[in-house]
Formats: sequence, C-alpha cells, structure tokens
Amino acid sequence: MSDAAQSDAAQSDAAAVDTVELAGKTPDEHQPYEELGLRPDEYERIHTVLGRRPTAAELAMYSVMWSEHCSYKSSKVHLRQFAGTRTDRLLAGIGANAGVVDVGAGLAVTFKVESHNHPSFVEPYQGAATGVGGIVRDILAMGARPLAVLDPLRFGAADAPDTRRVLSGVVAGIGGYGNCLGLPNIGGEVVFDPSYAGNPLVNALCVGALPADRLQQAAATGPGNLVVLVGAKTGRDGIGGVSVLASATFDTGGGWAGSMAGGPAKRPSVQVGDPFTEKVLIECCLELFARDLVVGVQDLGGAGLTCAISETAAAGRAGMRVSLERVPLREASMEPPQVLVSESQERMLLIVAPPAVDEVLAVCRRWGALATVIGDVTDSGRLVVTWHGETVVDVPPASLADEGPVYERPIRRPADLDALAAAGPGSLPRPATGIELRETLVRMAASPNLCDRSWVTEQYDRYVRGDVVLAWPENAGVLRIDEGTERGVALSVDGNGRYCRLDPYTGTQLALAEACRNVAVTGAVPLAVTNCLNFGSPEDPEVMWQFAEACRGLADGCRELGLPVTGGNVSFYNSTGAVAIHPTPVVGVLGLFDDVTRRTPLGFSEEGDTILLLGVTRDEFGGSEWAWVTHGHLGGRPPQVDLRAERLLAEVLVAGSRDGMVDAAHDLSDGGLAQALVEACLRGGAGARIVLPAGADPFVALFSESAGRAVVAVPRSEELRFTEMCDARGLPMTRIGVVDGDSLDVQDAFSISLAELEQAWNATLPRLFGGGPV
Amino acid sequence: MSARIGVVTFPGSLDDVDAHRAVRIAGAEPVALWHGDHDLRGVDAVILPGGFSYGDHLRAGAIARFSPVMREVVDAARRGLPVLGICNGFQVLCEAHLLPGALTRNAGLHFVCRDMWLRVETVRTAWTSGYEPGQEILVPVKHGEGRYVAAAGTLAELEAEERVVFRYARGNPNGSFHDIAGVCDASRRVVGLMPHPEHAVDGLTGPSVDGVALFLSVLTAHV
Amino acid sequence: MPRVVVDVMPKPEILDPQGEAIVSALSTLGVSGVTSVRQGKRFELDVDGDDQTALERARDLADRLLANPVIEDFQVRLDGGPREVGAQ
Amino acid sequence: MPRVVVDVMPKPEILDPQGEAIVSALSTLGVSGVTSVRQGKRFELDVDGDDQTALERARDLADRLLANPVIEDFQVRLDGGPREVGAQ
Ligand SMILES: Nc1ncnc2c1ncn2[C@@H]1O[C@H](COP(=O)(O)OP(=O)(O)O)[C@@H](O)[C@H]1O
Ligand SMILES: [Mg+2]
Repeated sequence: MSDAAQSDAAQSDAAAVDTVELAGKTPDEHQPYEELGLRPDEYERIHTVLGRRPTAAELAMYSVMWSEHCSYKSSKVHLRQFAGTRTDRLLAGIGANAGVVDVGAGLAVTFKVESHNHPSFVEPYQGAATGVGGIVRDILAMGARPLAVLDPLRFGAADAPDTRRVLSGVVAGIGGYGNCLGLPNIGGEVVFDPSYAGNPLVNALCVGALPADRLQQAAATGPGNLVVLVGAKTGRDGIGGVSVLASATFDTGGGWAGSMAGGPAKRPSVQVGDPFTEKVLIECCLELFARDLVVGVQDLGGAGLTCAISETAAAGRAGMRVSLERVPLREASMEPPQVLVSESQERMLLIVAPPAVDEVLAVCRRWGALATVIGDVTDSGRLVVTWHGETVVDVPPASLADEGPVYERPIRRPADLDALAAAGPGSLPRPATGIELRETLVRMAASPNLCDRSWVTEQYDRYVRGDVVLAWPENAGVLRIDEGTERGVALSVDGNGRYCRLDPYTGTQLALAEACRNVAVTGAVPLAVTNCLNFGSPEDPEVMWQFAEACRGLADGCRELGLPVTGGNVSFYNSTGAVAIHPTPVVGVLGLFDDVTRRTPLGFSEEGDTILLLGVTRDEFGGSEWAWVTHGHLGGRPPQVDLRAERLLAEVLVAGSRDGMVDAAHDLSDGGLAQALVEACLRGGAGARIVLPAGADPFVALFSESAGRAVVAVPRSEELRFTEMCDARGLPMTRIGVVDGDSLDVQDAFSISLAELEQAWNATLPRLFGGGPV
Repeated sequence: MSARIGVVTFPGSLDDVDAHRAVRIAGAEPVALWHGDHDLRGVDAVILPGGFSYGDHLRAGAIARFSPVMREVVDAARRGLPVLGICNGFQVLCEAHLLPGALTRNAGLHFVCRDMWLRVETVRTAWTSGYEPGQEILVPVKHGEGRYVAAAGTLAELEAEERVVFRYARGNPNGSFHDIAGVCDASRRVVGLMPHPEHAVDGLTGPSVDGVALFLSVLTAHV
Repeated sequence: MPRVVVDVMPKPEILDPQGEAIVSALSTLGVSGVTSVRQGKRFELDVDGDDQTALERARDLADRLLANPVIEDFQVRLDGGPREVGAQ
Repeated sequence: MPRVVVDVMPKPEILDPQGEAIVSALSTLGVSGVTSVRQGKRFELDVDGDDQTALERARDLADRLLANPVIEDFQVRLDGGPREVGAQ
C-alpha cells in the first residue's frame, strides 16, 4: 500500500469511528454483542451503567473485561475462601498482579502461575512462548526482577498422533522465550493423559525478588500524572484473545476473529512474542523502579490496553484520559476497538509524575525501548478515550475492572462419581513374584509419566544468572536470592488430575501436600502458595462442582498448614470435544532457606549411607500410576491426606537438612517407593540394597502412593541423632537399606543393575519425540 | 592494583552477570562496558558474554558485530588485547572475523543445556595458560546454534597451528566439526568457545569449579 | 528432476521480530533507504515426477510441514518458473 | 517504492540439518517423491530509490548483514523480476 493510500485508509477509518456522541443519537443501533461473547443480560447491564448504548470501542472493552478470563465471573464466589488463608508475611495478595511475600532481611519474593492452554493448542510454539512472556510481566509489574520460571505441562497420551506436534512446539516455545530472556528454568511437570488430547495444559510460573520497600502499585493516582506506554508497538495480534481463546466460543473460532480481527481466516488471531523486546523492557523497568521514577505500573496481558488502563484507573480511584491515536501501531489502519483490545506482547503501562517524565523517556531510549505518553490521570472518576479528538469511550473504570458480572453457577456432584469410586483397584491382578515385581518396576520407570524428562528439560537453560542451586531433575528448584547472606528460596509445582477426577477436594490437597513435600525435602520451609486451576466448562454443573470442591480443598488445606494463597489463575473451558479434562488444579509452593548452602540433593551418592523411609505406607492404589500404566485403570479413592503428618514430615526434613544430618532426600509420589529409589540411584550414580520391612507386602511397599512419605540417605554417623529426632517428634520411620554398589537390590525379590535401569528410564521420550523438525 | 577486565553488555546479553562474578572470583575487577561505548576504559582484557545479543535475530551475533563497542574491541584485539568470547560472544567474534568459521544450528536442532567434558587442547593462549595440557574439565553448554563449521582449509590450518583450544571430550552436543568447542586466533590472545566456563566457578551453582582457571590465566597473560 | 521453491513468509498482520531487528540495526550499519524488512524462509526441494506432480507434492508438503498456516503464508513455484499462489 | 527480494541459502557444502530433518520426516508424513530439501532464508525489503539504486542498496545490505559468506550464498532481485546473482 502506498503512503497516500495508507493515510486515506486511516482517515476514512477515523471518519467512520463510533463516538459517544453518535451512540447517544443512535440508541437503537444493533450491536454484535453476542458474537463478542456477551449475554443479553450483560449487554443490558452495560446500557444501565452507561445510560446509553455503548460505542463500538466500549462494547469491545466490556466484552473482554467481562469475559471469564478477566472477570473471574464464575470463579469469584469460590476464590473468596482464599482470603481466609492470609498471613502477616503477605505484602500483596490476591488481586495484585502477583502475590508478594516478605522473606526477611529487607527482601520480598513474588511468584505466580498462569495458564496459556488454548493458545498453545492452536499454535504451540508461540502460545507457550507468550505464556512465559505474560507471567514474567506480572512479576515485573510488582517491582521485582524475574529470577526463574517453572513450567507444569500436560499433554494427551504420549503416543497419540497430535502429541508430538504440541509437545515439541510447546517445549521449544518455553525454551525459546525463557532462554532468550535469561531466565533459568528450574522445574515443572510433564504429564501425559488422554484427557488432555485436544486441550493441553501449558501453565507457567515465574518467581522474582525485590527489596521489600520497592513494591510497585498498579494504580493510576495523582491527577495530572502521565500515562506512558512502553515496549512493543501495537498490532492486530491476539485481538479478542481472552474472549475467543479462553471461552466457550473457542471451538468455533468465534465472533471476535470474524468481526474484529478481519481477514478471511476464521482462526483466532495468534500472538507472536519477541523475548528480546521483553528482555529490554525488563531491564528498562528495573532501572526506572530503582531510580524511583514511576508512581504506578501495570503489565499488558489479556485484554491488552483495556485491562491496563481500566484496572489502574479503578485502583487509583481517580480518572484517566487516553489519546488513543498516540499509541504506536504496527498497522496504520487499526481502529479504536482493535487498538484497545489488541494483545500484542511486551508492553507495560507506567504512571509517571510530570517532572520525572523526561528522565523516564531517556532511560527507555537508552535501553532502546519505545515509550510514548498516551494520556494522563484526571480527577473525573471517568475513563475517557479519544481518537483524533473524538470521544470514543467514556465509562466509570470500575465498571470494567471490578464490577463485572458475578455468577453463582449451579453445581452438581458428577453422576458417575460413586460408580468410579466403587470400581476400585482392589480387583486388579498384582505382581507377586520377584520376577513380576522387577518387570513392573522397569515398566513403570520407562512409562511416559515416570521416565527421564531430559529430552524436555535439556532444552531449557538452567544456569543463567548464576544463582540456581538446584534445578530439574531435583525435587524442587532452589535459588539463591542474596549472595551476601546466602538466603534462598525453593519452588515446586504439582498437580494430579487423576486423583482430582476421583475426588477433587482430596486431590487438590494431595497436590498441595506434594508441592510442600518437594520443597521441604530440599530443606526449605514452606511459606506460601500459588495455584492455577484448570477445569472444563463452568456452565457444566458437574465441572463447577469439581471446581468448588478443589477451591474448598485448597483453602482448607492452606489454613491447616498455615500457608497463604497469594494468587493464582483460573482456566475454564478446557475440554476435548464435549468431554472436560480431568479437573487439574496445579499448586505451586514457595519455600524459604536462611542458608541455601544447606540444600539437600535428591541423588544417593555416599556409599554406606543408611536409607530411611519416613511416613506410613498403606495399601493405596486408587488413581495410582501403577493402576494406570499396567491396567489402564482409573477408579477407587485417591490416597488419604493427613496434613498434620505432612507438616511433621516437613519439619523433620528441614531440621535434618539444617543440621547436616542428611546427604540426600527424595519425596515419594507417583510410582511410590520403587520410583523414588530408581530416581535417587540414577541421579547420584550409586546403587541401593533394600530390605523391605518384615511382614510388609512387597508390592504395596514398593508401589503404593500413600502421601506424607520420603526417603532419606543419612550418614552412619548421623543415624542415631536422626532417628532419635524422628522418635522424639513422633514421625514413623523405617530403616530400609543402605546406599551401596551399582545396582538396585530388593532382598528376596530382585536385583537390577543401574545400567539397565538407566537404559529403560532414558529411552522413552527420545523414542517418542526424537529429533526432527520442530 | 588488580587487573581490570571489561565485560560487554549488548542489549540481550544474559550471562554478563555471571562473567562479572567469574572475574571477581578470579580476583580481578570487572568493568561494565556498554554496547554503545566508544572506548574500552583502559581495561586489560575484554569478555564478550553469553546471551542473545539483539535477540539473535537474523543470525547469532550478526547484529552485535556492528555495535560501536565492537569497533573498539576489534581494534584493540588487533593490537594484542586478550579477548574471550563465550557462547554468544564466540558467535560475535566469528561474525566480526576475529575468529574463523561460523556457528550454525545444532545438528539435533534443539537448544541443549548439558554439563559437558572438554579437553584443553592447547595451553598456549592468553586464556588457557593456567590449565594442564590435555586436562579434562566439566563445564555446561547451553545453546541452540553452537555447531562449529569452517571450510576444510581453515580447519586444517586450525589443527596444524594448534589453534583448536577446547574439544568436546565425551560426546559432541551439537555436531561441531572435529568436536571443536573453542578456537583462538593466530595471536593466541583472542579465544572463543561455546561452553560456559563462567558457570563453573562456584560449587554451589555449577557442576565444577573448572572454569576459574580461564579467568586466572588471563591475569598472568596481560602483564 | 524438477526443483521446486517454496517461499514462506509471516502473514502481514503477524509480528516479524526478525525483520524489525534488522531494520533497527540499519542505522548502526550506515545503510539508508531500506524502510521495511520481512524475514521468511525459502526451501529448495528436489522432487520426482513431471512439473505438475512435483508442484503438487511440494504444495502438499508446504501446507503440512514447511509452513505454519496459523502465522505464515506460502508460495510454491518451479525454480525459475512463474509465481504460483499457495493454499488459503 | 521497489520491493527487493534477497534469497540466502546455505552453501552446497554446508550440512543443512533442518533440510535433512524434513527429508527424514517425509515418510512419517506419507509424502513421497521429495528427494532433497534445503532450507534458507528469504528477505523482502522495501527500498527507496529507482530499481537500480534499490538493488544496489539491497545487495550491499545482503553482503554485509543478511548473509554470512562463510556458510551462505545469496541472490538479490526485484520482486517478480529476473534472478540476479549476488556476490561471490
Ligand atoms: N516441564 C518441565 N520443565 C522443567 N522441569 C521439569 C519439567 N517436567 C519435569 N521437570 C522436572 O523433572 C523432575 C521430575 O519431575 P517429577 O517426577 O514430576 O517431579 P515430582 O514427582 O518430584 O514432582 C523435577 O525436578 C521436575 O521439576
Ligand atoms: Mg519429587
């Protein structure tokens, strides 16, 4: 297009723009609200709020802000329970961009997990990449330097036809973005289950740290202050992403793509990220924070500029005026609604006092970050957006940001739950002989959910910035956050869709317990919780019941453990065809180290160490990996949860690590004791001689998934001190063997060389996903 | 007075913080150099750190090569200033023709982050004099474009002049010709390598402390 | 054996960070007069069969593997031959 | 404003792992008859000036930035226009 044609187009668009004035004069004009995902009663409400019909720009803004993704309209009533988990360490909690926890010594840590499920199915690489980009900006918006990421991932069956495409793209995208941003990847999950076949779960967690007194506010305060947009230009990408990709209309490709994104394709418009721009944006913002040059800051994520301006204006309880034509555009022909809802990546909104603005712009220039003053804070209480002098938006900001619809959706216990519970694993044939037990152990170790994750994790940088103390495949990611004091944090993310399918209340508490255990085995004290709730459609009462139970389970569990839920994310409408995914709450736990040099690794390495099993083993196989791998079975009850026992276990593990009593520790979870031993032996390169407790059923001892357990390797010299500590605290403990040799021996049952084990454990993912074009 | 070692930060440099720390651990003073700088502040040596300068768009190192500070680095290197390029820094040095060859996409097509054993093939460089000849060291690699390629004649020359500085000793992570992990220029003062010695300087965070000797070597080389 | 060229370019509305990075490097290079750069991929395929078959095979491959239809457009043509428009 | 296309391809003697990976994926895809694939880059530049100036500017840019002569060859031409051979 020639320059002349381009400016013609821009002008004719400007002329055709729907203004507030026009809206007043044409009250009856038909508007495509249903295509934008709004219900008739929601549209009515907009009328009531405004006292007139919305303009096209306003309609676009309400449709994205009142979408499930932004308004939490179905989940809000349930998430309220988390308020009851607050503790006084919490500097910012639910409602902020990310929760912030005081970790002492003047430092604070912020972390949050978010989903990018639907975009990652449509375009795995970019969907996953921009998922990382988005969560990193949330952390940045709190004033923190992002320090590391974790990526809980779920895909369809490992050998399903589409899994390779999705997994290869997702992993490359997470690596491509995170590596280029200079953020180490320190943990995550890779889970395969048919329930995610048409709907992978791509969650991403970011953790950052900041001086506690540098916490930033996402509020536009101080009339006269300026609104500055920093970062990438705004393009037509991700138009309506939140209402198309994260809503019921996903399957059809939906209204937004057709009515807003333009173009022949009915595909929702995909966002493309540029980690380089984000890296520059991070360094630029951190310099601005350090020099105390901004009054407020907000990232641009879902719902783009609309969300950022309405939330900051609402939080500031003031008003805001934005001259939309000042927003730097990639395509001159974009119209106001598109500019307002574009989800172009790598952008931040700053509120800056006028005397500081020149310095702000200079810092941005130095970093090569584009920065533009697009408006100012007013005392009108209104959010007013103009386009070449014409008013296209004039609304109360809180009506967009805080006062969206709230639904008390109907809930109903799934009809099949009792039948599912009744069809327990009790009748499944169990391995009995040594040969059968050996064969089961190898088969499990090689199964897609338990095998070596290196094929995935080696695509992630785990070294950058030089503060990573432990990363995959360890129990948790461990970071040094202060080189002077050796203060550090540990992070783990865990979830188990099968357990939650059987019982979402218990399943969610099991995820919480596992994440705590993973953190505690490294020696860190669990401190705070984040979560990402991945569920089917909230309009399905059975899904809504699962959701309600999961929230109740998490809130109860956190209260009992004394851990605050600091924030999180809800992702609804995850289904394959009409079938919802397993309810999959993913729980992230942050733990604290006073001295990170005390961390406990996972691998057995010291010959002669005594191996102790902590906790109680029961015959628990409902939802287990064994039932799934060997029988394709899912039924019965998940393992019991005993949070007091979990807490006790954590205390013992932390004390053992702090006082130098343990050389290695590994929690027991999927695959039970057998899998924990396989991993500890292979990680440390030393074998183990195991004597199962007298009278125990070897199968149950090896493969049960009872919660609240861990194995530790204790030097002979510390054995007495450690076991006395367990006794004194009342933690059940069994001596089960010694670290020794180059095989895993289970007395009276079988022996298997580490070489054979390693071969079985390593080969699976490379065989399934190989090299080949990405 | 301790030696002053410049560490260049390009937009998109990532391992510059680690390079600073490695220099400090070696007992020298790290000096921050900015891609837009027009002088090197009198430093005794320069490190081009790892990362994704300018996003590695186009080709790794292709755009960084044209930054103002690189003009100074090229001039100074020609006058004998020791220069170390790590990972992205190695790519920049090749693009700037201070080192021969090129680094292309890994043969396995994926980014690889893995601890690798390297053999120190020559100790006659400004950055390896502190090692034993043939010593094997454990250092992480992490790159997507680290496959060293060069024309047959260039390779022959590098081998003949013993300018292959590091070779992958137990497995080649990227398909590099001749298992090459690092090379030097004819003056033996400019060294580039894909692996990251600056991530092997502290037992708490690295797989070994085998990388420290690189940063110590140059302290004796410059005087 | 016919040689077929497949040109794959980012769709016009999709961000092309590579192209933008090149444009912003131009001033450091002292290059003037280049106002926009888009970077895509070029594949050269050797394909069995007559020209028509070769083109069809290449188009099929482009559609399924070489291009990502969500974010890219492609064109298929015989090497040196006339431009031919790809799917969509 | 003239649009110039710069095609950058790996030199024939340089291994192209991407191209090879595509070839080896063909059988899984059920595509037959494609015997060799080479992957390179394609740049579309909008350049000020008349055709001749634009071509020169583009050639200069290709020579200095877009291609790495150690591993790549390039060709510059007006979009739709005749093929023109680049440096070397
Ligand atoms: N997608 C991933 N990204 C990074 N690390 C991962 C990923 N998936 C698994 N890991 C790591 O691999 C190791 C084993 O994973 P898993 O068996 O799920 O751990 P656990 O059962 O202890 O929670 C852990 O260190 C985990 O963080
Ligand atoms: Mg674990």
